[in-house]
Amino acid sequence: MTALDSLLALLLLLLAARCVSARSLLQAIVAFIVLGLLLALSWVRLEAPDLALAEAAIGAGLLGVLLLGTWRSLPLGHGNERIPLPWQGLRPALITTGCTVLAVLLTVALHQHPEQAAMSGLAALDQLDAAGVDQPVTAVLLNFRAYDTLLEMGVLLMALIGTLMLDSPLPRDTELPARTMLPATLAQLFLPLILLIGLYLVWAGAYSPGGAFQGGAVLAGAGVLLILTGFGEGDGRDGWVLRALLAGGALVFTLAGLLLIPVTGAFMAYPQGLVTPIMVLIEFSLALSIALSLLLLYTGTPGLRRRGER
Amino acid sequence: MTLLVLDAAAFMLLLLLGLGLIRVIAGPAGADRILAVQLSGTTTVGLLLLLAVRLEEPALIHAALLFVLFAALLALAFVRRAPPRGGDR
Amino acid sequence: MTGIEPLAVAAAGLMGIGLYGFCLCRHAVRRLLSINLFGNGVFLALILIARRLPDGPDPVPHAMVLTGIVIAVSATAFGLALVRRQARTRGDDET
Amino acid sequence: MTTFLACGLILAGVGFYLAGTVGLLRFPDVYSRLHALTKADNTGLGLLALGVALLAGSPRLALLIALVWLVAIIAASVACHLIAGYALQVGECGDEDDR
Repeated sequence: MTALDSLLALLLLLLAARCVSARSLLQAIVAFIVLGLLLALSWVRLEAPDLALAEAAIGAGLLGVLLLGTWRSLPLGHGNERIPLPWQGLRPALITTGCTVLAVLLTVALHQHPEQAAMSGLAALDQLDAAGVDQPVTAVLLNFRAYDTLLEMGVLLMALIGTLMLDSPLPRDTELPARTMLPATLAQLFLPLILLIGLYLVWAGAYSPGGAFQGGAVLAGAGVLLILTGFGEGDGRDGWVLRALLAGGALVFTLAGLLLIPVTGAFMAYPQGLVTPIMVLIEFSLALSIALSLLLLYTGTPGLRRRGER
Repeated sequence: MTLLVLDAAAFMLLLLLGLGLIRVIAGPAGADRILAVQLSGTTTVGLLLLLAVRLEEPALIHAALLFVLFAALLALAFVRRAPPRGGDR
Repeated sequence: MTGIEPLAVAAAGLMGIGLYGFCLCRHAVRRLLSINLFGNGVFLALILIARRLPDGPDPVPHAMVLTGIVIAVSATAFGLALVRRQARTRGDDET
Repeated sequence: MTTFLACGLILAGVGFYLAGTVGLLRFPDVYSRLHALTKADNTGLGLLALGVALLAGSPRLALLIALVWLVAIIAASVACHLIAGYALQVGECGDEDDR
């Protein structure tokens, strides 16, 4: 397995170097997308299947497509540049030296094994019984890092609001090169499967790898598939239903935390016996909000509609 | 013996993925690059299946399923653009 | 110490290469890619640190990295919207 | 016995991957490289999936693995159809992505 790790590390570094040094922007983006695949494999090797799932949903379903779409919207030749090599001039040489020193120091630091590292994790693991869910990462996210999850949802919404204020949607898709029914058929075949696995991941987050974010990202990927196959598109106007769903995750989370203060005496503590239903409610509303925010971040528009609808 | 075969197969697949990257880098056309990305995607899926059994982690099969479900998205996003020659773009 | 951990080298290298790209690239999308490279290096390093716990991986860094991925994606999407807006504004100026 | 069969299938699958990669690297133009991808690669994944499913031990996981393969075939054929159409439209004008 060490051989596998070494090869993985080598390919990661190779692709990162390619991503930075490629002359054409498209080649840099393609290198970044393949790097995402290898990163997913690294998460697997590091015993973090949660992150592998997140990488699969985000890297393959959203980020790569968004990068390609933005690249397409830029004028010809935009972003093609030649990065100076380390020995071409004083500035690149100095920066290279600095970055190399940083990398070497970090490598050394990562090989140190200080005593009593990661006490927070031990403490969290000890308390796991108090939580309503069995899967460590989701339990940590929902219980001990409840504020963190709430604020993460806030960051997502802030990014969305910022994006909407810029009013720069992805351009409408051009026609496909060949007149073909295949993409539409593909969407009809795959959509139920993607929705199913998305909802399953949210549900399964309680006892196996998965959770609101992974599930939400998969649902957003389903939306991207519908847009790319021409069933839907971004809309310049928004509706109150969409807004309600966007705010829903954070609202339900906060309200559940606030309303139960008289019962439990603490913010974001849930009464015994009701923990699981409340968690499920929170997880699903969070997943919906996350899915819609990611999808709108992709289109760059405040609303969504069917293709051709006014 | 099974573990040895699984490890060897996983290493071979990663090596092949690395070799396929030559096509990603060398091109020559955009279609070649995106084709090579598709191949690395399928290889990654194969690796995930292998590792799912090797590490006894069934969740990796879900990750593999996600990768194949979204595999066509990149190709779709790539071909949906105005042709570079001719036209007003 | 049990020899060199290859993925630790990859984590440090990703951070180094990301920083290099961020310093030397001029185009905004390339800088965004570089920041993402750097971020991925940080995530790898965090997960490597999480493995030091004797009994099973430490869930706290895992949760932090998951949060980090969400924030990286939303920040990148926002950055790409900025790039599109900038390109459009410049295009309007030229015509 | 099952283990031997599974190992054989996995190694055969890797062999098809090898053929696919060699084809991707050695074939002269985009259209023949498409062959390398769709044919060899999906057979490779199929054999590999069969071997892995034998080792998985539970029918649920085996079915899930079969689903992965089925989805992979559909996705790959659609993707290759699209890429072929694109290559045909653009023509093989070399580095058009350096625009």
